[in-house]
Amino acid sequence: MAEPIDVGAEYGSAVDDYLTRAYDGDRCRALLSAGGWDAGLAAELAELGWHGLAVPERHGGLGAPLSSLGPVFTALGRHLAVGPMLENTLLPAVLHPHWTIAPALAAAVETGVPVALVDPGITDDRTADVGAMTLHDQRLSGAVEAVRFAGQASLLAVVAATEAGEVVCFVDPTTPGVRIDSVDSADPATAFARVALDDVRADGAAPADGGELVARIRSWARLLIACELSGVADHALDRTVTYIGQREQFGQPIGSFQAVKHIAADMYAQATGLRNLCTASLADATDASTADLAVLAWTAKAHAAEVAVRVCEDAVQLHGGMGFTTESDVSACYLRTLALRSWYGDATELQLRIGAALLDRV
Amino acid sequence: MAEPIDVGAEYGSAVDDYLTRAYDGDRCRALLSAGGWDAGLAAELAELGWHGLAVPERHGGLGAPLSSLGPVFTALGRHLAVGPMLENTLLPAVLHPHWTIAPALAAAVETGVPVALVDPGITDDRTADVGAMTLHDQRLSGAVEAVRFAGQASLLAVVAATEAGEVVCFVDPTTPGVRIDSVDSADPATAFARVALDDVRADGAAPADGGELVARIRSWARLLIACELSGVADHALDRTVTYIGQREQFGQPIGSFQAVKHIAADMYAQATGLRNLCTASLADATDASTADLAVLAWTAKAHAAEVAVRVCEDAVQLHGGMGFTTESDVSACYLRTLALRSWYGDATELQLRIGAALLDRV
Amino acid sequence: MTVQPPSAPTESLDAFRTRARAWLAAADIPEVPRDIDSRFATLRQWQKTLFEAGWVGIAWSKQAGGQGLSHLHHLVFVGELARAGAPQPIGLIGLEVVGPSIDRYGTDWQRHELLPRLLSGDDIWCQGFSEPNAGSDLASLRTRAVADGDEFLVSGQKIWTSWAHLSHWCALLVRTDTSVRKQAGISYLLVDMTSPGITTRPITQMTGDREFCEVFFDDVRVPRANLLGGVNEGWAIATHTLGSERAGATLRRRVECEVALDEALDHLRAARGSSSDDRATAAVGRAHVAMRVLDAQTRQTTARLVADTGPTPMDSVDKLLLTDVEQIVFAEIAALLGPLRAVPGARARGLLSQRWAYEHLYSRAASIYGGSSQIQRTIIAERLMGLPRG
Amino acid sequence: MTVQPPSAPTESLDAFRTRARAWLAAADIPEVPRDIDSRFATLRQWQKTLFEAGWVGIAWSKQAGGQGLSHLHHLVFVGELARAGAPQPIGLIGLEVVGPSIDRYGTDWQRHELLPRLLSGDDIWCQGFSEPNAGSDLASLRTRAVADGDEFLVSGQKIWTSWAHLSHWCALLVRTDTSVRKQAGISYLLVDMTSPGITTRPITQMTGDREFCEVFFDDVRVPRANLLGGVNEGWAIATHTLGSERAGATLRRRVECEVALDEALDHLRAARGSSSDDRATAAVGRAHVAMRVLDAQTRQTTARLVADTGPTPMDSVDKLLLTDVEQIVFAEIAALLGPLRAVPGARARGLLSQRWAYEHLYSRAASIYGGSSQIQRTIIAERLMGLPRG
Repeated sequence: MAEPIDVGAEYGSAVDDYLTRAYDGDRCRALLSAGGWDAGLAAELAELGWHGLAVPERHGGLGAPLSSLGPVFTALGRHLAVGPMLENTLLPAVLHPHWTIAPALAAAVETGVPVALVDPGITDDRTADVGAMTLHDQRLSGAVEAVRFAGQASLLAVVAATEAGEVVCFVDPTTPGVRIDSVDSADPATAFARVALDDVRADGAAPADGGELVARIRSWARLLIACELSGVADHALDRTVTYIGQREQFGQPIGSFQAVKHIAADMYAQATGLRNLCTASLADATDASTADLAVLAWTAKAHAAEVAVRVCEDAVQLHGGMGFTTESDVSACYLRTLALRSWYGDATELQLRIGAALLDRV
Repeated sequence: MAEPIDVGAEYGSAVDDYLTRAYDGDRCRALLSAGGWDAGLAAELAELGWHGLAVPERHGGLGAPLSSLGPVFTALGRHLAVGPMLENTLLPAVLHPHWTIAPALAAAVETGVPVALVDPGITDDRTADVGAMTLHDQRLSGAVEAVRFAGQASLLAVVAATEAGEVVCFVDPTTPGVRIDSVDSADPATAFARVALDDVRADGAAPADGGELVARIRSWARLLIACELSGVADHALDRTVTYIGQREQFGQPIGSFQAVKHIAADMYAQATGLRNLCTASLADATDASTADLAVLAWTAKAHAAEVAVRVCEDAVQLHGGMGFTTESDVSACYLRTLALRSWYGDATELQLRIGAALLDRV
Repeated sequence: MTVQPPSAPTESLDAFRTRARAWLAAADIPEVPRDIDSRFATLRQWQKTLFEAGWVGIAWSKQAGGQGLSHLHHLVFVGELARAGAPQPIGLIGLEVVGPSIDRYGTDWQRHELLPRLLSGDDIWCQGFSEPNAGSDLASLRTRAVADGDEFLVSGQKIWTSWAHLSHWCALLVRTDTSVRKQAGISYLLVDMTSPGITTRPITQMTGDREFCEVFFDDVRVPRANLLGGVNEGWAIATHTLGSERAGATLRRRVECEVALDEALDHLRAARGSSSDDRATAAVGRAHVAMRVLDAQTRQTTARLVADTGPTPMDSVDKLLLTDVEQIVFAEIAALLGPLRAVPGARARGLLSQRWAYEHLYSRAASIYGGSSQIQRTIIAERLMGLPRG
Repeated sequence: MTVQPPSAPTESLDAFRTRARAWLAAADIPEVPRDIDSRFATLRQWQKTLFEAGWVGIAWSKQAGGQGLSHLHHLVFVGELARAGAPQPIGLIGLEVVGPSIDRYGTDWQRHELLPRLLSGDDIWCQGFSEPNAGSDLASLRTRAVADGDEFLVSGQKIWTSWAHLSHWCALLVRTDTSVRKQAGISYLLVDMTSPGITTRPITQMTGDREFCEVFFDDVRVPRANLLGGVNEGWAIATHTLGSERAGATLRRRVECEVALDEALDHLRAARGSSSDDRATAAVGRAHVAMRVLDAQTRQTTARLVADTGPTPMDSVDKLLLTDVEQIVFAEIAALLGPLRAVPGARARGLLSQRWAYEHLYSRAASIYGGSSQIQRTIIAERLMGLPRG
């Protein structure tokens, strides 16, 4: 059992403080209905240096471990922050050996213009619906239906299948044969596009370490999304506690009714359990093997998907009709949660992977 | 949509009245801890003529439709009745074309000495654990780990696999090569045995209509068990309403606490929904094709398995420590429910069958 | 399309169904636009079409302008509309809540003046019952009406009033006496929405819908002739009608859910091809079980409606089970969208993302509107189970 | 087996674990009989063996007869016992509830007379707190003690007293003042179970266990020297100790669940062979997620125990999550028994039916004992979330 250290808590508080000051309220609400992308905010966060947290010092970053991004994502979730934070913090940090062939990775850190991850592996379940991408003779072909921030990206990091497994390749979005179509989004904090590549030349990673690298990106994406979901659940919980303490029915605050109290107490317990799971998973992730990291990440993401949805549903319920309108924060929390729930797998999908991994061990 | 007729309600009330008078209380409690079988009770119920309800009039029965057994099983569940009612009512009624080759079917109706159904098909899930039975050249071989009332039976109705599908055969339990070992039971209302057949000559049904007959037996077993579970859930609910109306904590009946009230109200709604589902399923079952009957039965059993367990768990919870002892009826309800839940499939198993049947339809 | 003669009152359900099906097969069923103003206009026109063909007010008496058939005939038509993929008439509040109240409690003038246009869709009605500070505790409403000669002067605020900004009339509950028990001081006014002093503000739901509104009343003058029933009799009128309407609403929603699930099954079957998909299989199994529970439960509802038992606490059991079922069904289907739920235009397993995400979100409101699940549980515990009031 | 010398107080956790593991590997770990009398005798002997080897009272001070190590050392040993398949010492009520109270609030005589035999297992203690009419409302207890010279005369009834019929001593809460607030009139007596007037009746649980008893007190004479703390100070003592013990109990239960799940996994792996079994796979996935949640949660519990924060309402969050987790884990595993659950001696998927049915049933009690889930939710809502008292 790893010691319960609170990785990156300091970074988390800094992000929390900044967003409380500069983002909460009208700005947040405006951006949540603006399509999930705001160039101004992206540039502003880059300016603050947040994207360099886990980038090695030799590349001008702070060299913190990836796990220190966890509390940052929890804070982002708690403030319902809009934009490509996963793309701007995780990808540059994980892909730093490839900065020379893909300078846009460095630029993302500096400018906030994202690198989009074109990954058909956002689910293992009915992958045919999501699309496929293949690499032959250094040329990429295929399409992915849902790519976060591809319409805004200066670079595509493409996960493609080869005969030797999956690899990450880089593609300049202006290359001929690349087609990026922005599509509507049901996630108030994310912009999406469809990306199709038609025999496009790829720059990129050697297939040798490809599988390892792809697994690492996906595992960390799962861990950070779990943290973000934990933050969203916290936010929904906070708003609910405030609301039921004030809102009166039958002459008393609804939070004094036992049935309401018990629903709220379950939300509290569940949100606390998720927060602690995220903290523990981050602590254990740092030294974990690729296989162990995968199980840790599946576990955290599976639980986050389930708990955040449940907490948000209770939050909406306890807000009554108001919770169902866009005028309450909890509705945005719920929409955000529903979008993130299945991104890189929901509970049902990931539990099967966990079970299979555990039952195969001897 | 079939009309909401209350099939066999009269029979159900008669059984209900009799058991209230002659069975409830000490006798019920004593039998629930006596291994699930009581020769006296079996003979007594036979004497009352209940087993002949759905037996054709030409065989001395009342010739009522099988669906009229539904309310009878609901009443049996409501009184936690012990013994081989499924064996003594359903099998003689369904297998009446074979009464001549298996006179014990008629005897079961008269005496209450049961015909045991040796069926490896009590689950489709990991059937290897349950056992298997095959028929070659009219000879049976195999074993089934859990057979209700085989230790008490005067006849075994064996479901066996042939190359042409499944058939029902009859075996006299005293035939050489038949081995019946009584085993412990976790079901307070049922006795179990392990049955092994070693190259035993079978009397029995022609393979031609075998599959149809086996499907019919299993479907009706599922429907009647669903009804019985509905009755058990009703009983657990009744006891709980009484208990929480009387039991005081903090100076008032616990049923006046909103959190308790809301749990109880959910139990009420769920038990009501299950009762209505059973009634509707019985009404629809009478004229249904074999395929439709199967889906009806899977559906009723799947829901009954889930609802009865949930209602009993809430009943135990609202009884506090007392619900966890054998001194409360709700603990017997729960144990009975847990035993019946997976008999011929629990919700998880049956939902998959339902889904597959629906998705295969064109 | 020609107006059909109203059928004989003894028309059998089967004959009625056949006639409805034939009419719908030939009808020009409108596409429902997303834009709210065009949607309203289209649906209002559709109500007019239905009315002219004799399909509105099916269970209303002929005297009141209806078809004089039974509730079962009405339900058959609701089902046929849903199965034909046709929208329900938009004036449901008028047809199922306000109209029956006017018919039962109204003056001759009110009935003759208001009901024909309510049926035809010329007048669309909205319902001004809920208030921001009186959610589940409806009777604590504060919108006040003060008698002033032949008029009432109305001031206050309503919420969750659907289509208020486009409606012609509003059924409004107001407080006319503050000195008595809260239920005893409420009156029921029929308010012309063009009266000076009324402003409306649509509220956006998380589904994207904008038909619910806040309505502000600022010294609005309402003629005394527009009082329904007597002064301070509004609560009894409102609860009677709300109760009666519940069974119909449950049955309508059942049909909608059934039709939607059938449609999802069609998409899943078409997309599945020959490959196995255990997740979809299990989801369909769970959804089917839930739907059968609702089917079974609503047979009792129908029986009560036919027997005209009036509102009973069993309605709360219906509501709780209906809520359960629709939340299970649409959660199961929507979960099959996987990550493509985030992209409304995508299809997963043949299911169009935005369609099923919408149904799922909408189902979440079921445990809130029309009396929250918490309220229903209290009613069941106290009125059906006899548990002591807390 | 020789008694090992007590280790230095600074022994590292790793060294301690190594020493414990080595001792356990060589120890003669008893089979636990099903018969309740033999079970008690066997487990009592096992406590004596553990005590003599220096493994009892690990975190107790040396003055009190313990090993003077930390709570973490104690937890390590709890874990090693579980992993070795060895039972915990039977005198847990004495070691974790009564002993610490005597150590803190007792007279010299009480400490010297009672603690050594409590540690060694010579005396097994039971806890007489709950009463039939005071479940969740523990403070409303009615068992009365009336001073009579140098003695108290005790009459009343207790329930859920584990091993009462075989125990030597009972920690008894009694009412000594009926004129004050219910919590303020309670005293804590140390009662010799051989005193005349005590009768016990075991209650059978649905698991088949019979270690819980009803205990009847009929004018039982208890010397005044057996009063723990002052008259009417019993509530404070009891709640302090109950609170402190909770964290330890949570951590012990976590280890038990973990070990059980690992064992189930071993059986499933062995039985599965090469065939796929999606149902078992999904169940294992769900159980693993739940267990990781508990692991993460109890890291906080451990931190609080090390920091010696004392009882906090966070214990209620632990309790609720622990309950959730054990109910999920054992429900998932037990569901894999299928119809063979009804036959205790059968194996399904390699899992012995009676073993996993027992674990599942036992997990259902988790939401009842030690403060029901309903009580925990009220504590969380009022004391952690600041919601108004109802």
